[in-house]
Amino acid sequence: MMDSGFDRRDFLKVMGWSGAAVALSGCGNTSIEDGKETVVSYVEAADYVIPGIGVYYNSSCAQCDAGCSINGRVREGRVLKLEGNPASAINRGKMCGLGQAGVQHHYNPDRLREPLLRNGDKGETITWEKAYALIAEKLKGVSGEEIAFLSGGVSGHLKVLLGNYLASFGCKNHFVYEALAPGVVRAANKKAYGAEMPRYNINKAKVVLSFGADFIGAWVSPVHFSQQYAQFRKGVDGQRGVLIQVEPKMTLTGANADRWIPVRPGTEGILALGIINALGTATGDIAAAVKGYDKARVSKETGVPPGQIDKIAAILKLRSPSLVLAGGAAEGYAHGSQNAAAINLLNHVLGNVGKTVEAAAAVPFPQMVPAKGNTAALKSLNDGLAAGKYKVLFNYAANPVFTAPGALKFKDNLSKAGFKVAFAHYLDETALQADLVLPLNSALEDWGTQVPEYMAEGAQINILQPLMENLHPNTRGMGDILLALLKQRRPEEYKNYEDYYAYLRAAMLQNKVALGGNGKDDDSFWNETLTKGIIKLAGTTTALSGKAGVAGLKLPAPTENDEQYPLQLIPSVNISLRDGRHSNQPWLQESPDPLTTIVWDSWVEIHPKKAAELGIVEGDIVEVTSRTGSIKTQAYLFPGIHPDAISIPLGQGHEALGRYAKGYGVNPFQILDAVFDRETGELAMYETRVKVNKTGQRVIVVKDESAAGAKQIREKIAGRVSSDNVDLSKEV
Amino acid sequence: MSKRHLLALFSNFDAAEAVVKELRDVRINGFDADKDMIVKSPIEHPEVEEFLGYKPVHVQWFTLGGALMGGLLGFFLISGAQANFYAQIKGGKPIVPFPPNFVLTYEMFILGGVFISVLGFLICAGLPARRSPLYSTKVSEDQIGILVKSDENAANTLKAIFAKHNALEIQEEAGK
Amino acid sequence: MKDIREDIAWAKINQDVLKSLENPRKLYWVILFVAIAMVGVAVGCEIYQYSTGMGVSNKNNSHVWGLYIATFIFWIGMSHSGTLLSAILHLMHADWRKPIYRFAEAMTTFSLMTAGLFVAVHLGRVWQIYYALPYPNERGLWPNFQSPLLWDAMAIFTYLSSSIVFLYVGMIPDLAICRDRMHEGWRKKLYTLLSLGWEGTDRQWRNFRVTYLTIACFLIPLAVSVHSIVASDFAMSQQPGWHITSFPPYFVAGALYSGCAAIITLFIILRYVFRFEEYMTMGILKKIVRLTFAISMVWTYLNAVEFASVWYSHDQASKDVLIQKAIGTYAPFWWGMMFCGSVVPLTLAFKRFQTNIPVLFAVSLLLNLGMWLERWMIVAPTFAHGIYPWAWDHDQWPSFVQWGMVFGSFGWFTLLFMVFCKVFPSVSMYEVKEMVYHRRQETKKLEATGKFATAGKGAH
Amino acid sequence: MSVSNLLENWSQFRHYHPVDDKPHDPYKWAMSIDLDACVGCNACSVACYAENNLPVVGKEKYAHGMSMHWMRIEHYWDEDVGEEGGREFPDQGAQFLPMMCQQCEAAPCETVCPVGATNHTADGLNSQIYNRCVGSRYCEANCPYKVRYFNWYDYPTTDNVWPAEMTQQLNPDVTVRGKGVMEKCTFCVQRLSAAKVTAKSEGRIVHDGEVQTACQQVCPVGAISFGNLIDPQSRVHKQWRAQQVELDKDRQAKDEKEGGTNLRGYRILENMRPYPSVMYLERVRESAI
Repeated sequence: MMDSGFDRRDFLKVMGWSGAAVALSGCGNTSIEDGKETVVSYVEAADYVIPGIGVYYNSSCAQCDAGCSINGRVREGRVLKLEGNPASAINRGKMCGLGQAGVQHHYNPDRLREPLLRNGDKGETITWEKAYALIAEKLKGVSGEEIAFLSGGVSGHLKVLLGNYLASFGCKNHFVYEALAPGVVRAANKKAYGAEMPRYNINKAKVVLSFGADFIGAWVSPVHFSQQYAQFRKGVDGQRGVLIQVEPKMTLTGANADRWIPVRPGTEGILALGIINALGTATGDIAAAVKGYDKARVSKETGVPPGQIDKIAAILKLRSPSLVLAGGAAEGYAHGSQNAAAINLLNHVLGNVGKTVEAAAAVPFPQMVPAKGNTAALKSLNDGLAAGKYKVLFNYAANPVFTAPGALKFKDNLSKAGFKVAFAHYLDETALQADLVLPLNSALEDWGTQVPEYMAEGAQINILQPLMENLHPNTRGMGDILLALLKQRRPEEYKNYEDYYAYLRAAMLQNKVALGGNGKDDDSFWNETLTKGIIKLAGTTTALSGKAGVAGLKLPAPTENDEQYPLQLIPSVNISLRDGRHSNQPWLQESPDPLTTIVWDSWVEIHPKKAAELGIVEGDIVEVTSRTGSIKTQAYLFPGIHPDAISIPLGQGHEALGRYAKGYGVNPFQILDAVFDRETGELAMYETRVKVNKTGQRVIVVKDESAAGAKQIREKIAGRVSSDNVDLSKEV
Repeated sequence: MSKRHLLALFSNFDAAEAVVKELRDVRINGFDADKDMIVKSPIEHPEVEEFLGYKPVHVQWFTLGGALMGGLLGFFLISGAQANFYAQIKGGKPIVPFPPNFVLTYEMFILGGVFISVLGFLICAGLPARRSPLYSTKVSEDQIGILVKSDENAANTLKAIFAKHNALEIQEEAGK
Repeated sequence: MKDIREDIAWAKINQDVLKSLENPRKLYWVILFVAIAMVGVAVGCEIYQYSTGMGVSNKNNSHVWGLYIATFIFWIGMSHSGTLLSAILHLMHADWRKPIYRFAEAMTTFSLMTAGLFVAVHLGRVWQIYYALPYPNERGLWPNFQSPLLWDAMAIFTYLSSSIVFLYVGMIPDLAICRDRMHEGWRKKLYTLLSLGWEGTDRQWRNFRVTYLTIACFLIPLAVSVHSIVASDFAMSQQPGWHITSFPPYFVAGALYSGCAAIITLFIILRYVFRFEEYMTMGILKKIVRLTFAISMVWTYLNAVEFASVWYSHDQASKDVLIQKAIGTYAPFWWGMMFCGSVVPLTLAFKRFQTNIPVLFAVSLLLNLGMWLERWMIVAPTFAHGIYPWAWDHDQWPSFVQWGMVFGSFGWFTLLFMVFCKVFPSVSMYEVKEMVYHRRQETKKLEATGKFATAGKGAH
Repeated sequence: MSVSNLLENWSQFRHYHPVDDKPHDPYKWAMSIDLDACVGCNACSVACYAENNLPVVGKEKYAHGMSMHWMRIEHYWDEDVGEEGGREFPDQGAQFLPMMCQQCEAAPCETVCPVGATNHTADGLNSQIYNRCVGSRYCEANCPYKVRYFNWYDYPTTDNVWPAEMTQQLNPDVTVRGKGVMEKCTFCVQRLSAAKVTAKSEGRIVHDGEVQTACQQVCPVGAISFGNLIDPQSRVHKQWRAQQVELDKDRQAKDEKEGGTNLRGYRILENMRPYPSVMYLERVRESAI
């Protein structure tokens, strides 16, 4: 009798949901009742619409540059949820919170819908034809040097088109600017390994010694690294991998380390050399170079106790192969390159190169590989603007007005540009300065190809395909726009391509063989490609030049105390907000920062000891002042930070962008000093020194953490056990 | 032969008691002290019962019945409801758990008891009642009334008795 | 000092009491108006909360209950005094209860009616409240009889209906008096209807006595069960500070306590407003005061027992809650409760205060405040400092909506009570007569045995 | 009908669950979460928002503790960090703990609901019936884990929770909850039932990996495994067995052993006897460094 009851319930449930589907379409603009939507007969529905059934399409995530492949759930022609595409070697069916929020980027109520032309300080809606005409007109008689194109990281066919477009003016001013790209590390890697981004095999390492590389949180390709991390923890035959994190401010990776070492800011390189010295395995000029770095000195300069250095050296010696990573916290100094070099040197000494640091495969189409760039590029653009060099400035997928270090005064210089065109999803800070703003499709509406900068096994090209019809009729894909603009310049070459899709298809089919479509007819190859969402290629691997050089390796002694600005400012990268381009996605705003659980706001992390000195308690509104400027926000006492440093997360403090971002928190970019790495000229993010004053106001910090302050009390809630007392090999 | 009512009012219980005694003793035909005599008093007064002689009260039986009925009804309503075809485990407890059902049964027991005894009261006390032919508002104030019913011819003897015990007032039904 | 003069004429009793039903004085109207205004406030709050959502009462996901539940318990508690006076004392033949039990019973009824409202106000979807009623329906769905909340509902329903019946049955003879004394008009009709043709015949009295006794017998265990069930709302849960064995008796004691305190308050008010000095005498007041004192000490003891047993146990969570009560956010209120509940009543131990009206009035109000705080201190601290540290909240302070409802509930109670006093005799006339009569008999006996020189002069 | 039913099935109605009850058959959904793998990245939480139509309540309401995250990531510092004589820095990192409804076998929340809106289902879930809920909030008051979330406001009609465009993202398989009802993690019951219906139509039971919860599916480190505890083939079953954690015990035999075992499986607040369906694996701390 009970069973029958249960069956009935299951049945009812199912009924329930299809009911729910109807019910809920009532609470939105899709309601048939209020006539906002025309009734579609499913008798002759498009083949991808199966009423009540979710169908899945492969595409690629464009929320960051990691290049994860996604698998979008579509129902009744609406994309509902993004899941990972298991076929991708990068994310293997997994995703991060940021990627998930892609749908909220797509459905965002604050997205631009119409082309806008500046009229005084208002934007007036114009047609695309008019917009194109306007661009053409503005470009008339403008030489290549007077045109600048600022963009975020672009790759694939979009990059090709962009290149061709600029080439059509003979313009060389393509500035690629990714605010948080690891520019210095790339350069250092190039020197040390001969590759900007080698493949790191975290999963093969027995010990990972990371100098501020937040590879779990926000560094390069977090989802991929997280998966490797999981294997690394399981280890081979139960020999669990050990993670040591060296950084002044605890990142998510640091929080998961077996040992988190709060090194004095900027002395990472010294510690690295100290460890080489302690290892005592180095020979020749390396040994000579590190001779000076004995434990006493290193310990004194870095603040790491000698015993700790011994332990690290010991375990590195004992467990091989290991892997040493240089990340954000190491590179963000005027001597960042030196730090990174020293750290990479450690990899050589430990013989990891070739084992855990391997050559990554590259796609055989150099014109498609991602264009990289960092603040150095922005700086030169900024100088150009200051000098009033540019008559026309294009801006795509970058928001420098928000992310440029305050000291550059970018906003002021921007106004010196003649005619500013912004291709944008939102009316963000930079778009607000533009004269012409062109609304873009979201990544879920658009066609495209993507080449990830960080390649996992083999090389791959990601396909972007629309998961649904355009949400707003008047947005266009960047590809289509570039094509249209190219048609203005070179009508002959491009007249056959009616739109970007046509171009893309043709371009791919041209290289069918190279893309592994040998022997397949065009349609089946194309359909297969779209179905898979990924093209895997053997790729070309250039072996790493495993030369360990100490030439020109000079590490400055740690900065002595600055009386006026006693503290080091660490602009930390929040795992979901990153450089702030996604701050208008409510899921990200409301997903708590893992370490402080603060939501919807900015905060200053101060070590309790320092806070006690300054008489600051949680919730005090403090003013953080640098040479460049000052910002006010709430204080949060955080044990995971070096007492001589404070940290403010990036990504908040928007003055535009949208309802979920505007007016929340503060933007630390604004107070960053213009200090640059001596070698690469990239921004030294961690070199800004500040002082902190109480303002007297106090607020209640909005966080998920309770009054108990993240302590376990009484009952065992989150259990932990020493590695001596477990036997992972027995585990399933 | 037609009957008529007499109502006599007395100032205190002693007088009333004397009258009642006498009415019992004297043999008047057409008047039966047990049936035809009603004593009305402003207060609930045990002595009245004493000199009127024992009369049984049955309310408590209603009470008993009501309580038991309520209890049983309660238990089976609840257990039955718990055991209907949507029966689902809650908190790992049995689907028909005793402690809660006991509590509710207990409440229903009392509820039944109270309500049915009131019902019993109304029935036994014959309420709501039609007003008797003779009534004096004095009764609800401070005087004791004795209402008798007798044949025409007995009336006078009764009046005499009332008068003898110096009744404050004697009402009689208009003759027919 | 006598509880009442033996020589009050019965007729005078009728007059005096019935006077309280005549056209009210200005003061009455003032109080009534104030009461209505207070109710207005509560209604406003409820409308706001109903239309906007429970959120406006400012509770949160770990702190889900607030003043509504606390005040609910408070009113339930208050209702116990009526039963105490009319049922328990009746069984014990303490006849000094007679002049005052009527309004006490009325208090019982009305405070229950007030408490009931809080159940509704507290619900997130009050419009679905009928889901909690056990009625046969085509969906075959029933409420969950395992839930203490449902026991509450059942107990309160039983208690309310029983005490209304009790109040009414006990009032029938008086209604008859009213019927006889009233001039034509709606009142006359009403009383005629309600008195069911009562004429005080021997048969009616006989059955009346037995019935009244039986109901009284039922009411006592009922009253006890009601508040121990309310206690089990908490004691049955697993939360620290709630899961305590001594809760049921503790709640009952608290209930009687707040009830008695409330009786003193109303006693004094009625005595003044209706000029009932003859009936609500100092002698009686003194007795209630002593009773209250005794109960206050019982309550204090049970309080101590609770703390002691928690302290003695190994349940660290409960200990922490206790500590938090004493030193945490709620400390002021908790200590306030201790002061009002255990220290203030000590004044009642002094003879000269036992009859000092102003002092008693102030004290009784303080005691009630203390008992209200007690209920709040039972509900809130456990949420603020429960088992799971991550969910410890940041001191939820009740919003004006919650306060408004609490405030209004007092208006609602007053309103009901004032109306009652004008429509029904708030002193039981026939029982006062009995009381006077019996006292007179006693003195007579004493004279007979020659112990007394003084002779209580008969009324007639 | 009910009373006759009562008498017929008397013995059935007198079982205590899970201790003297027959195990769920054929399904008992359970989970195990490896805290050594979990990095606290919040992806699961966001996935839950996406799958289950959770409202974003906004800063002000969040400040009032009205957040609706069915899955919350808790983090804990070691007890001695920052204490007198303790360590100055949390140099062994933090401990992350994904906490959601533990789907207790003997859930404290179930008994207290006045209208029976929350029940124990045949496949071992702690179900919540939104349209039956009257919002007494007794369940949350009695939940040891405080993982139930109440709709303090009518979120579908609240500004900027679901603007017109965003309603199109809502999952049609999941109802959007209105004002005044309690809600909580369901183990993605919509997915489970869909899978069960498919399986039934094919005359088999759901096999391991056929159905995933949203949080499990997204977890980059694969810390979460979910499945049918009865199915000997399922990973969850194997894990529970390997860790010697038994569903119907309030204290595990292994914990009684002298010197303990090399196993790290445990359940939170087990001693309160809710018999949770989620097993956690302790985080490991390297002793060599």
